[in-house]
Amino acid sequence: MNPSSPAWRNAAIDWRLVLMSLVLAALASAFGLMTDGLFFSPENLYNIAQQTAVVGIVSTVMVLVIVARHIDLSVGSVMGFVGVLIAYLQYSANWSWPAACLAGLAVAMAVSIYQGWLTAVLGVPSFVVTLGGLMSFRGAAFLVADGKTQPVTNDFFLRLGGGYDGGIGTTASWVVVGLVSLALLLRAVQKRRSRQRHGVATDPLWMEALLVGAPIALLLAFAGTMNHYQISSKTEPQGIPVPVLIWAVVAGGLSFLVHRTRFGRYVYAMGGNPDAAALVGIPVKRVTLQLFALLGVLITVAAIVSIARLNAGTNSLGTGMELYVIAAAVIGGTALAGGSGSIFGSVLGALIMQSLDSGMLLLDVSIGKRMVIIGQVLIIAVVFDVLYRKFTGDR
Amino acid sequence: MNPSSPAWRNAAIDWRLVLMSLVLAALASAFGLMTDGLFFSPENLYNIAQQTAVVGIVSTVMVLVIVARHIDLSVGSVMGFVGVLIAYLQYSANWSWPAACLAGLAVAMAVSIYQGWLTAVLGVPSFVVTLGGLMSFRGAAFLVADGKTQPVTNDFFLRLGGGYDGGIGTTASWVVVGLVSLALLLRAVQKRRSRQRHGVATDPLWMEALLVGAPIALLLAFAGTMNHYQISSKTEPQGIPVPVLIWAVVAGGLSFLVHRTRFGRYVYAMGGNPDAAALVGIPVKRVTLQLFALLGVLITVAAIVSIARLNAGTNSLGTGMELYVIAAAVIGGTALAGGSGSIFGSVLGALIMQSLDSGMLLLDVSIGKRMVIIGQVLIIAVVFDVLYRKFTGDR
Amino acid sequence: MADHSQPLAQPLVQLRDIRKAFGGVVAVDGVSINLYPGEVVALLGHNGAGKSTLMKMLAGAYPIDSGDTLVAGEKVHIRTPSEAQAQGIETIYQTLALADNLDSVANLFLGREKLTPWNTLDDHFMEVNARKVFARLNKNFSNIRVPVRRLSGGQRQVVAISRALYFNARILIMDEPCAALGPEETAMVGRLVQQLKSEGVGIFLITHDMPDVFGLSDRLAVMKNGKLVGTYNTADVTEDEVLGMIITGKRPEGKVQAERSI
Amino acid sequence: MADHSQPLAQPLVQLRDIRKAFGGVVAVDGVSINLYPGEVVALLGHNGAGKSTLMKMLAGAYPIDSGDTLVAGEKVHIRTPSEAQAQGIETIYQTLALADNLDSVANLFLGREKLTPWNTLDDHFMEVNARKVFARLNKNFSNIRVPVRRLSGGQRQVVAISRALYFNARILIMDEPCAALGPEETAMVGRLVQQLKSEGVGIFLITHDMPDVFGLSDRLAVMKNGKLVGTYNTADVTEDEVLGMIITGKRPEGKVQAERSI
Amino acid sequence: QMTVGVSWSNFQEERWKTDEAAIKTQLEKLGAKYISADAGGSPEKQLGDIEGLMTKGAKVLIVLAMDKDAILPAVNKATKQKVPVIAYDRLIEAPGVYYITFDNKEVGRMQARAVFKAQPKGNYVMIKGSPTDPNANFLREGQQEVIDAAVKSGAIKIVGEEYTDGWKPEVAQKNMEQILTKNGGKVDAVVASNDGTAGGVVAALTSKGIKGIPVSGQDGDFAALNRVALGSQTVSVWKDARDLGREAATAAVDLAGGKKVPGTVSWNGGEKKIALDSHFLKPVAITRDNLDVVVKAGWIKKDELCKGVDAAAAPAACK
Ligand SMILES: Nc1ncnc2c1ncn2[C@@H]1O[C@H](COP(=O)(O)OP(=O)(O)OP(=O)(O)O)[C@@H](O)[C@H]1O
Ligand SMILES: Nc1ncnc2c1ncn2[C@@H]1O[C@H](COP(=O)(O)OP(=O)(O)OP(=O)(O)O)[C@@H](O)[C@H]1O
Ligand SMILES: O[C@@H]1[C@@H](O)[C@H](O)OC[C@H]1O
Ligand SMILES: [Mg+2]
Ligand SMILES: [Mg+2]
Repeated sequence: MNPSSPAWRNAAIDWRLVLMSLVLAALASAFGLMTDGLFFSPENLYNIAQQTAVVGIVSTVMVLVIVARHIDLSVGSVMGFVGVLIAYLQYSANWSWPAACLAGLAVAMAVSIYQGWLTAVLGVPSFVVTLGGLMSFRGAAFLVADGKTQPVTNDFFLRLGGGYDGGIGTTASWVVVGLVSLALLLRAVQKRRSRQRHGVATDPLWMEALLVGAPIALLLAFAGTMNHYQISSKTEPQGIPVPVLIWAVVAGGLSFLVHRTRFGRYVYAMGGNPDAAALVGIPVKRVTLQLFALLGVLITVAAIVSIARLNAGTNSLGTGMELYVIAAAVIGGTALAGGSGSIFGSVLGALIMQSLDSGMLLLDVSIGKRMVIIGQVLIIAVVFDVLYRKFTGDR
Repeated sequence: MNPSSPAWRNAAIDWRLVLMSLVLAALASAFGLMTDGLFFSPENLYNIAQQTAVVGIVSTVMVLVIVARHIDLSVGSVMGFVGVLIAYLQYSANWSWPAACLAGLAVAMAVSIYQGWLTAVLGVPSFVVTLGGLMSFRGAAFLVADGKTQPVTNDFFLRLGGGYDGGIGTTASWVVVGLVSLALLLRAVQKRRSRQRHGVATDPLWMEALLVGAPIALLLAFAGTMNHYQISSKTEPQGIPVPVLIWAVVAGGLSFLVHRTRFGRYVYAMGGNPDAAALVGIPVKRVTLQLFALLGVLITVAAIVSIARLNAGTNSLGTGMELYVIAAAVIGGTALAGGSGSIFGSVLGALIMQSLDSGMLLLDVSIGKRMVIIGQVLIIAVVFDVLYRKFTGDR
Repeated sequence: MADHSQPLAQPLVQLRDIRKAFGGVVAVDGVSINLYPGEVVALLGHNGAGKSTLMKMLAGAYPIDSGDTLVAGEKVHIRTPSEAQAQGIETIYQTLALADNLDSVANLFLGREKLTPWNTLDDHFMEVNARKVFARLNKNFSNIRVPVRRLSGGQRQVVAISRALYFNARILIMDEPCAALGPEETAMVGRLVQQLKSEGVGIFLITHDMPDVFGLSDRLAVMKNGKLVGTYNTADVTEDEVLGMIITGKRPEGKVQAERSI
Repeated sequence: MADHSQPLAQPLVQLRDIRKAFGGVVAVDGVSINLYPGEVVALLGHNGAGKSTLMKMLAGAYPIDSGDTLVAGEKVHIRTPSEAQAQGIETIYQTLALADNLDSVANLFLGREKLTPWNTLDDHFMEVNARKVFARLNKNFSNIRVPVRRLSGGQRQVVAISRALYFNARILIMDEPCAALGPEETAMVGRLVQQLKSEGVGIFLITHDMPDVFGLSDRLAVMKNGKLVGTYNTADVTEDEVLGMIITGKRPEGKVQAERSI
Repeated sequence: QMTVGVSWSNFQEERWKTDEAAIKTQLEKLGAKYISADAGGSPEKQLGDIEGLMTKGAKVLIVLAMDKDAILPAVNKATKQKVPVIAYDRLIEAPGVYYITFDNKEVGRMQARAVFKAQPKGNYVMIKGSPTDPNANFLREGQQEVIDAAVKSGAIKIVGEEYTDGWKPEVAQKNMEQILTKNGGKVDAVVASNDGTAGGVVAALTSKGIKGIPVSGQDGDFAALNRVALGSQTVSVWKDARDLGREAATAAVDLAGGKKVPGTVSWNGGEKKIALDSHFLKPVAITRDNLDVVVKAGWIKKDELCKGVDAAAAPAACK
């Protein structure tokens, strides 16, 4: 045993995430080169950020579902169902959008808790439950409006999907990013103090500075880029798109749950050893139900964003999305055997996939070849992770 | 401890399979009642048997893949790819059908072994590898013939898909079923003798008689039914459809592998405890590769049957099939956590799903409602299994 | 051996005619046994005798098929581990019950995390206190922040034992706690048992180690094939008599069973 | 104690300067140790000392970072468990290494199934022979056809030990084989060790149990924090000296280390 | 009572609901029984469906084929059992099949014509249908016929062309966004292959602040007609599904009764040049100028069509 390993190994850094970030950076650079920089244009980056948000939102919570040794194959269908419902209530039933959204939320929660109950209480494997759900709720999505597309038109609502007026503007962007940066900084300082007070070992100062500095730099760069994208017919640049903001809030919130609350810890414990979790007195059933309820909330959020983005609820909404959502989680390092995974990883995973797709569209690769390439690059992204873990002897 | 539990508990019967058979029987009876017996008409049963074959064939081996703690999401895409390829080689490249099939087999094996290698040797989770494959090979299926449907016309080849001339006729049907029954009987007798010779306890005679008699009765009933279905423009009844015969051979062969060979035992051991399997010296990598190779063979078989059945290879062939294949395995009692599952269970699982679908069609339920119902009935089918296991304290 | 100064209290635990079957196998068959405050009762028996199963029912891990459980004289229905914990019952499972992916600190507090006033996890508090309790059992144990799956067999056991110690049990179930421990750690566990006894904790100790039985327990109960063979004061029987009970299931002649020590 | 009648053969196993690190943790740090035919070497050390890791390298379960392995004087590269088996090395792992979903018979023969002339599994042969070997260790063990996950802790261990016995090892590694065993079973294992010794098998025995060490081993090797403290003839040292080595890592004064027993 | 079996390919596009209603109503009128199945987009499943319909006693089949080749075994089986087959909307080229349709190539031509009329030159984007739907290519061929000359002359430049996986609007939206980015927003017209994809395209254009460039579609989806009224879509080629449904139902009953279908012509314009009894209906290109057609036909109500239309800039039909 060697307790004095170098500082960079001790620090609370998830090296696998750093690796994934490098994969993403490499991919982006390759596209940047091949498209003469077009890939890095504010417009394209704005597109990608937007296009990823829906899958990204659902992926964050899918990470937790998988960590807890479950899976949800029905997310795409449920999102379609709830999306059409919200659009239908607004368009055909003339509800106000907040009322429609609340109704959608209620239905999504009911669906999720029903599926969670089958899984947690009755003990039917979640794979089976949600496979059934994948079929059932796609059918339900069709039944809501008899298959008819339901346009959404409320201007405020449409902003939630990004779109023409869907950026928060330059000032707001700087303010948001500034506040978050400040919060990161304060938390680091407070944590260091508290560790010192309790006599727990601290990392060297330069290490901590780097750990806080890097994300802050990234945030500032992101806001800067978004503040450079201006639609020609508008007077002000877009700033951060609303869906991305929502995604960020969701990811931040879930990270908080994971690291700072009992709920998060229980989810990981249940995934690590379900028997042990039950034996030490974790209310496994309740936590599972809560997890599914959370999923219901976030599916509603995703449904709202996606119908707002498309300006309509269609019965095909979300078809096949489950695969992308799960892929994002898995590429981001979530182990399907349960017990390990990170929210931020899913963000990277979603971005890797969407960058690939959008990048190849810019390169005008035909659909057949595009599919072939995306599939293989997905695998390669994970190969890096696998090799890293082999190298470090980690599992 | 109570070593003298009743005979019916000791006998080598898988009660979960009996339960699943009952579920299937109940389902069928319900449909029989609701359709005034139409569900039980030879024609309908012939159809169901036929329609299930392709999914059934792939399910048998999917059971083993899942037992070994892997999964293959790419089966539908690979089948589509190989199917279009075989059709293309016959139609557009004018190859003979055996040559085309061999080429298809070679490609399928290459694909499977590539994916198996990534999984077994490199250690990339099979979920990721085959999720990539799901996308890549769907793209490849498109690229083979630029998305164009490739008709297949060779009469002999078309028989492999069932269809008009695709039954083996009455005499052959009786012969086949007779031979299989005889084999079952002989094996039972031989087994009993051998147990007695080795001084291992045997079940009571009536028990064994039942265990052999029931399947034989079922087989005879099946052949009888198939021999009662006559297409009005033909002079002789159809008999057992070729795809069903292929499926039966595949299921029988795989059952043999599972119960009587090292390969089968190793697959289960790897699923039960991968670490232990490696520690006792099982060549885990080699077995995994063999398993994927086997998958490749059966995907080719399925591809051949399905293009023969369709009289064409389309680039959409097999889209979404992975879910049905996995569902059939899971409904048939295969645990996604690995280590347990039965080939015959997958046969029942596939039949349950197809019966549901066909029965609902006969009942004229509209698409939306049908999807809702099918999804939920799938769940219910598994609920029985879950409750049974709770009841017996088994896991 | 039970030289505690407490009044002769009522039993902490009374198990009455407990039965449990798995499918066809009757694992525990009509077992009755008491445990008094400050008393160590050793539970002995061959492999598969039903010891772990009996204790798991008391710990809320398995439901009881039939029979009654009384804690401090009151009839209780313990259906889950947390209901057992609420009764002051702590358990060190034979399988350790660790979440392999979490670190030792998280495992120590699992299910009973210390929260800050804002209802968030109080990591520093937990780390500091975990270090203290681990150090009591094993000075060499420094890598407490790696997932426990990377620890050695004995380090893992230290974590499991610490969990039962930290949360001030009234009733402690120890299912072969020293099986994987080194001599130093084993000695430490022995000292801990003595200390807990003196604090009035009642302890069920499952072990196969005769020196432990005679060194630590006040009474001993032997099981065979799911049934209770007999319960004796440890001081009243010899090692050979105990081994005889375990192996043949026969009670030693002329010895009186003991429903409580002293 | 080694009273075998064989000539003073060359070592069965020579481990030379073996090293292994996991990420930053050096689990085994330059350990050299020999094992002779018919000799039992006890491997001792605190929890996490590196005993299991050292043995796992010999068993082919972990690759060696650096150092040499010689079997019967020949340098060998053991990269997988089956290569170890091919060298006649059998291992009883601390974690038992059982496939929980298979029954005891299948586990006994796992990886080395008996086949019929048609290359199919010879189930009857395996069942009959499994019954025999299990019965040697535990008469009460009848449910050999249920998945081992349903067995008690000790029953599982019986299966693991039987595996090493059945396949006539030349070199046997036993990692705490008696940790979960009852007294009868433990005694049986002791007798088996004696018998195997007399057949010329070399045995590495990891244990924390001092009576076992002094009752069974010819030599003992103590590890601390991945390093070898020393190797002694068991007859030359006292229990206190051994405990001292384990706990403090200091060699007893005036005692000579022994590269082989006798 | 005679039973008519209808096999649908999938219900994802909203128009098929209308087709179904029309068929049902007409059959009711004629005293026949309607039974149906939906293949959910899978040619394999559609085979099973048709077998099931025949088991259920269908004496005549109306088939909306998912794949024109892969459907042949089922069609052959039916013909051999003397069950007449009507190829509905999409061609099935087999002897004895009765073909009733709006010509898909013609639909493509009409889409391109309307766009071309509004924007005869400049940067064109072609949003194609699902790569797994053979119709996608027929439509594309029809579109090309119209603009081919202009493409060759260089007046029109195709700056983006993408299939739309599963005809999904959100996919069309993403593809369009990337095409816009690639061309720096310099796009002058979009030929989208149906109304669903047009919806995605319009959403992408709107979010980039691009207004007023021509966009095509087909099916007369309500949302699309509304867009035509609003001015964000140029054309929706309207195949009055009610006519098609009614005609098909009538033809089915006639064929089953061994009668001749009025209005039948012989046609052999397919790939294999097989002569088929056919019946063609005329699709109508619905633009801002003739929106009243859909209202008068009772296809859509005026307030649905004109939802959110600014009275000042309203088309005639909304005044
Ligand atoms: N979950 C279970 N399912 C089925 N049978 C079980 C289960 N748990 C235990 N058993 C059976 O119950 C009996 C008693 O097992 P138990 O674990 O209580 O024994 P034990 O006395 O603790 O033995 P050991 O000393 O080996 O740990 C054994 O025959 C075992 O096979
Ligand atoms: N797979 C692994 N990954 C990382 N670290 C490991 C791994 N296996 C063991 N270690 C570490 O190596 C050291 C030695 O462990 P080992 O299991 O060899 O100890 P041991 O001497 O067998 O202890 P015990 O008596 O408790 O079984 C420990 O610090 C342990 O945490
Ligand atoms: O009407 C269109 C149909 O022809 C095509 O096949 O599928 C999409 C529909 O919009
Ligand atoms: Mg036990
Ligand atoms: Mg160890």
